[in-house]
Amino acid sequence: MNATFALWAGSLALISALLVVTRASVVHALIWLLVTLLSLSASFFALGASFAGAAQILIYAGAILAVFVFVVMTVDASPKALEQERARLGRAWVPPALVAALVLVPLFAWRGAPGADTAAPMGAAVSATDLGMLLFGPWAAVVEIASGLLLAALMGARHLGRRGKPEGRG
Amino acid sequence: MALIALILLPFLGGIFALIAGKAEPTAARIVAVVFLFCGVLALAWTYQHAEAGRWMMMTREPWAPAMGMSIILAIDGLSFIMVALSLALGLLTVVLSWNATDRAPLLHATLCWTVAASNGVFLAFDLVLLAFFWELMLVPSFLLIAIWGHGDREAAAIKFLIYNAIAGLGLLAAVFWIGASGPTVSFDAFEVAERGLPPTAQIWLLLGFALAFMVKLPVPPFHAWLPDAHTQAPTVGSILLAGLLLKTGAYGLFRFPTLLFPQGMEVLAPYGLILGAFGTIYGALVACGQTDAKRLVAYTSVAHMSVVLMGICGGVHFSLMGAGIIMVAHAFSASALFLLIGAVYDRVHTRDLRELGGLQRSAPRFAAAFALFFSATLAMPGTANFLGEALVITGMFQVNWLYASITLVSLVVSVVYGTRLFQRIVFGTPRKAQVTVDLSFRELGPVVVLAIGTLLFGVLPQFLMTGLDPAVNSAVEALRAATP
Amino acid sequence: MTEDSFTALMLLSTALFVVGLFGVLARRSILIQLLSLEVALAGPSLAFITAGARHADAGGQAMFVMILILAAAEVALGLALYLRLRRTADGTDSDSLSSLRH
Amino acid sequence: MEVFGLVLTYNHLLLTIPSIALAGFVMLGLDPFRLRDFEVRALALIGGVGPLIPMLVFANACFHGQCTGMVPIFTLKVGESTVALALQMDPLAALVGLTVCVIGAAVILFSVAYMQGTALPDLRRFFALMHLFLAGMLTMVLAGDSIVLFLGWELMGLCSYLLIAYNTTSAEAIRAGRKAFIMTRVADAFLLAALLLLFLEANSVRLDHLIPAGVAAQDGMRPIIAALLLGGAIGKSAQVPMHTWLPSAMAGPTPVSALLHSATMVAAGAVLLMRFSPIIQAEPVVMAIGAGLGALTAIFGAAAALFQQDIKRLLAYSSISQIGYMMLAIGVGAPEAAAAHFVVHAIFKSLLFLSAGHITHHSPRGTDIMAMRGASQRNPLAFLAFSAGAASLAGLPVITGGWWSKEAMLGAVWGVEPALWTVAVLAAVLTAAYATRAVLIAAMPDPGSHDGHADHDDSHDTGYTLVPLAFLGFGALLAGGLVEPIMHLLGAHVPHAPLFTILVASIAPLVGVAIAFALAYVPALANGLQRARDIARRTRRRPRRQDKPAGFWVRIALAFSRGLRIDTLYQIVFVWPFVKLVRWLNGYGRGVADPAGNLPAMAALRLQRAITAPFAPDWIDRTWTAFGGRILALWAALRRLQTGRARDHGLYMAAGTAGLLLLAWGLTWH
Repeated sequence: MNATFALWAGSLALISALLVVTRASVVHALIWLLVTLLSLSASFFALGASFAGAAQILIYAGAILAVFVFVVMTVDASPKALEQERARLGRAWVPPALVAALVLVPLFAWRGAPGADTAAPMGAAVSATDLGMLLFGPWAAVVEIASGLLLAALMGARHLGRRGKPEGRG
Repeated sequence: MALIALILLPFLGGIFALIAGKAEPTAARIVAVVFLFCGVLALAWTYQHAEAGRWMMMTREPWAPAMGMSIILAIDGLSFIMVALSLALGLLTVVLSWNATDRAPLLHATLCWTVAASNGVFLAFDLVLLAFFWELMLVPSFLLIAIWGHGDREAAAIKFLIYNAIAGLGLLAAVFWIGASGPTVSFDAFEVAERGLPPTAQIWLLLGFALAFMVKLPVPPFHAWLPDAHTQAPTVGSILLAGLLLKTGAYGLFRFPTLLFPQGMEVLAPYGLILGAFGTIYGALVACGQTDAKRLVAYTSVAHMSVVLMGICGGVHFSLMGAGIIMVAHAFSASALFLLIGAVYDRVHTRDLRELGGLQRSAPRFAAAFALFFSATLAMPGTANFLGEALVITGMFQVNWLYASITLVSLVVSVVYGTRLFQRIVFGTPRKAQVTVDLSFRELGPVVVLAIGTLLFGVLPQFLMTGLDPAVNSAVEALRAATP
Repeated sequence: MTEDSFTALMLLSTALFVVGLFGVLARRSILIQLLSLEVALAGPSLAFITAGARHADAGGQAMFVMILILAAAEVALGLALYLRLRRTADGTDSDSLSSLRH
Repeated sequence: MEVFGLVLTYNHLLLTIPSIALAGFVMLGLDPFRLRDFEVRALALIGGVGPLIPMLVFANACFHGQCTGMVPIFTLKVGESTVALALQMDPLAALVGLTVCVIGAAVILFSVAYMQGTALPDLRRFFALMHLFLAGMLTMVLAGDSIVLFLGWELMGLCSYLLIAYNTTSAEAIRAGRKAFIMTRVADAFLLAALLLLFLEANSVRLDHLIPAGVAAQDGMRPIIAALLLGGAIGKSAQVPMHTWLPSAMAGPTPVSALLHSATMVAAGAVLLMRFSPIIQAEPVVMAIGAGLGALTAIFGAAAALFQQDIKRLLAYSSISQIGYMMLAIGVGAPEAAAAHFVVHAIFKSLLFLSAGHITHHSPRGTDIMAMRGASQRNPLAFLAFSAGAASLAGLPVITGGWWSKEAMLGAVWGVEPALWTVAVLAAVLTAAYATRAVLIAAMPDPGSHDGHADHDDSHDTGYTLVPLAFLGFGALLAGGLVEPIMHLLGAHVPHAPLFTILVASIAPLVGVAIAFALAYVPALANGLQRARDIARRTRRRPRRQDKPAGFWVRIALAFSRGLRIDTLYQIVFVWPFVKLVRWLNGYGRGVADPAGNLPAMAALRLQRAITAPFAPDWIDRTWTAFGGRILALWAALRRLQTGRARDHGLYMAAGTAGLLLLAWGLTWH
């Protein structure tokens, strides 16, 4: 339980996240995302959420990013394409930045609202057992729905990825 | 009940004519004639069973007691003459339009409804009922002009409606004020007359009543609807307008101001005289310059009805009697002139005095009829018109010499417009339009009836005078009692 | 865990989310938008974990698991769509896919 | 005998006198009777001569002192007053009525031949109107109450209009008829006012009540009534200043003129004044005005007649002048003398018209005075008749009727006002001059005549024409014997005028004859007349144009031949302003037609504007309108937001989220 470490690791995640969204090359962005996810998992471990940290590394950094890597391999990485991507990045980032800042303002500022939690922080670690008891106890329905979601995603991905004439307009 | 029948019979006649006309178009006219004739029989029954006293007959039926409304109908000599006139003119117009082809059943029904509504005005003594019939009367007339008229008929019909509907508001407002003014809500004219109204209120109420009546009369400057309405209306419409609608205004002025507002009448009568004197000369002068024959006759109507106004506002026995006689006489002579001009129009499709002419050579009967009614228009002795004018002038001599001399001047001017109308149509050679077909039998019948009426009442007016006498007397007495 | 560090972590998670959001909005390359989406999802995960740690509650981690599942499903569908779209349109430019306008 | 509550007596037969003529009118006037030419003429004769028979019976009784008096016919009740219609037969009615009947019969007898060759409908119309006219005059003469009197009076006005405009294709005739009708209508208005005022005084319409009531009227009513009566008479009798209609009225057929001028319409004014003479005589000022106007008319008419170029206009001015004499006599208080002159004048004037009409019938010159030339050869009988009439008109001493009646009048005038007498004698000189002038022209040989022409004209010398001419001719000469009986009958004692005046009055016509000869045969005068005639003919269409300065004599002749242009004066003073007024009221030029009728519409418009003006920039409406107008632009702008790009839509969603968050955050503020 080391909040300071968690903070540092989180800061690293934030910096690398900034790099993710500003890189021209997809490969670079992917690498920086990996950094983000890993530093986040470190942050999780520091916060005592070891199951989450582990899951972050295994599933996110491992499984999900692996899928990304497969796709990224098909991307055109020629200098010309990079140049185009850079040119696109250079323009029209102001409105999104403004909107993002606008979202940030209330989220940052909004503290101490009526009824806000004033209890003292405990900072206890949560074991995987507790998590398992919760997930397969009261949250069982949620887990079932989540599994349905995954199934739907699977079938959708299968359907979309199928070769053949695209349906609908295009 | 006979009085209700007098209103209901023509009304039902109209409805049944319409129904019959759906099945067989030619049946409508027969139905209309039968119902109107039944109305005449009801009138005769009324005459037979007349009671002695001020009113020949009176009917009171509850209608809406909570709102103080009831059906009060009364008939005296004046109303009797007016109702007789309306039934006669109704029959006459139906006969005239016997062979009409354009929506004939509706035409005959409309004629019947005009008669019914004006009968209602002539008989009603419940003020709400009066206002109801007063407004109702506009509808069939509006239809007559708007459907069967010539030229710019919609505009003329709407002008007619606007003038008279706005004027009717004055009547309506005054009626409701009267109804609300008493201890209990009551619109009974007799009750109101007996109760008496406050003198100041009488003036304003009389203004409201007089507005409605004077627009219908019409007196300048409220007359602008009449020439247009007459010009665009079909012949039967013109006859009913001149013979009936104008008379409802005169009847109203004759009857109600002295009955309900004698003190107000006392105050306002001098202004009425001024207005009448102005209208007499003005109508005659404008008539002198007309080129459309119907417009010319319409303006002569304005002049003659202004004389009626003078007679009524004069408030002496002679002038009131004269006004009553002019009402009848003018109904005959103006109707006849409209009939004749309409007949000319049917033949040559123009009423322009600059284009007509030479009737005397090609259609002598036409010319003779024109001569008779032209002389009636300019108050030739021997016609009822003269009697009326002479009595009004006599009364004016009692009231104020100035008005008498103005009426005399109007007699002179009447020759100017009368000869203009007459010689432009009858004399000379036709400039454009030659009438070659003389009056047909169907046209001649009404003309002869009207001629007999004009001459008979001109020579033997006793019937009229006896009939008018009670109304005239009570008006004179009411005014006398109101004089401080 | 102090109050300050908790607040700082929460702000951090917010910032992560907003950075991801910015990436989604600012970038035109579909793949990078998908990556930015992952970043944006990381923000809430951190917030849930932090809050779970603060209250010693397993719900935070449970929500993280849910976000994980959501991210997995989203990536699967997103990439499949990307591949599919690349057959008919320019995969590097999401702006070229504007047929919704018509 | 009682019919319809009406007790009929023998005296009700008085009704038959006008009724016969009226029946003639009805029979001829109503179309349904199909009549042939012969039947029309027969009916015309019956209707024209018929009234004479009962009239003779009643008049005969009256002349023998057994006048019928008032015959009430029926009564009307007007409120408290009773209106009793009646006829009466008194000496005046008998005298005038008989004259009217005789002249009417003679004229219609003459017309039956004169109107030969007229189309049947026109013939019927002519005789119908003549009958109505006759009936009107008889009604007026026999009237026993003011209503019947006015009925007859007005009927004459109407008939004169229709008869003068008998030739309905002639614009001139129509104009003349209308003029006559309008001007006499003015007189009618005066008379009507007088009668109604009398009615109010007497509370009765019976003349035997009216006249005493009028005489007894107080409060200054009597002068007004008398003046109104005089005004009515002046208008109807075409006296100065209301004489202009009569010369124009010559556009009618000759028999119409004969009837109109001699015994009926024009003389009706004089008859009216005779009838109401008690009221007039009670007012010296009105009398004096009447006498003055009469004298003025007499001399003016005579002077104008002397220079007329048209025989009918000459006779018209002669009528004006002669009635002026009657007015003069009435004005000096001798209505009996006026009545005598009325009878004599009726005879010779109808004779003059009929014979002149006979002579100039079918003449290519129309009724120009020169058309009379050669009459003595062509129509010797008619010429003789004309001469007899002219002699009577001139008042040749002793042998003519005109002299006797004129003498009676002049004698009465002398006794009242010698100045008026002088004027009257001068007028008599002029009268004789113009009468003689006409005869002299008729006696001249016709330069344009040739054989056969005369024969053609002689074909009209049938009994129909000659009987009336001969009868009237003898009458004109012998009527002098009637003067004294007439005056006795009417109850006047004949004044004995001084011998001096009789002598002067006898010499005056002779002087006039001499003047006429001078005018015809003294070259200077004759040439002047000829010159004036030429100018008048040349400038008839445009009377203002005077091409050459002419001598004094020519100018006088010209001025009088045009009636001193009083007509033009009236045109300027009365007609044009009236026409201008009517045109203005009817919106000729720039104006608005029927200005008073537009008042309510204008007022309504003004009111509407006044009420709506404050709301005229309707801001609410404008806002909505502007909003409506902006919607398109807004829509275009919003439409541009719809790019269809996921990025942009995500942006909007994010912005919305930010907004919502900001809102939620803001709501937490206190």
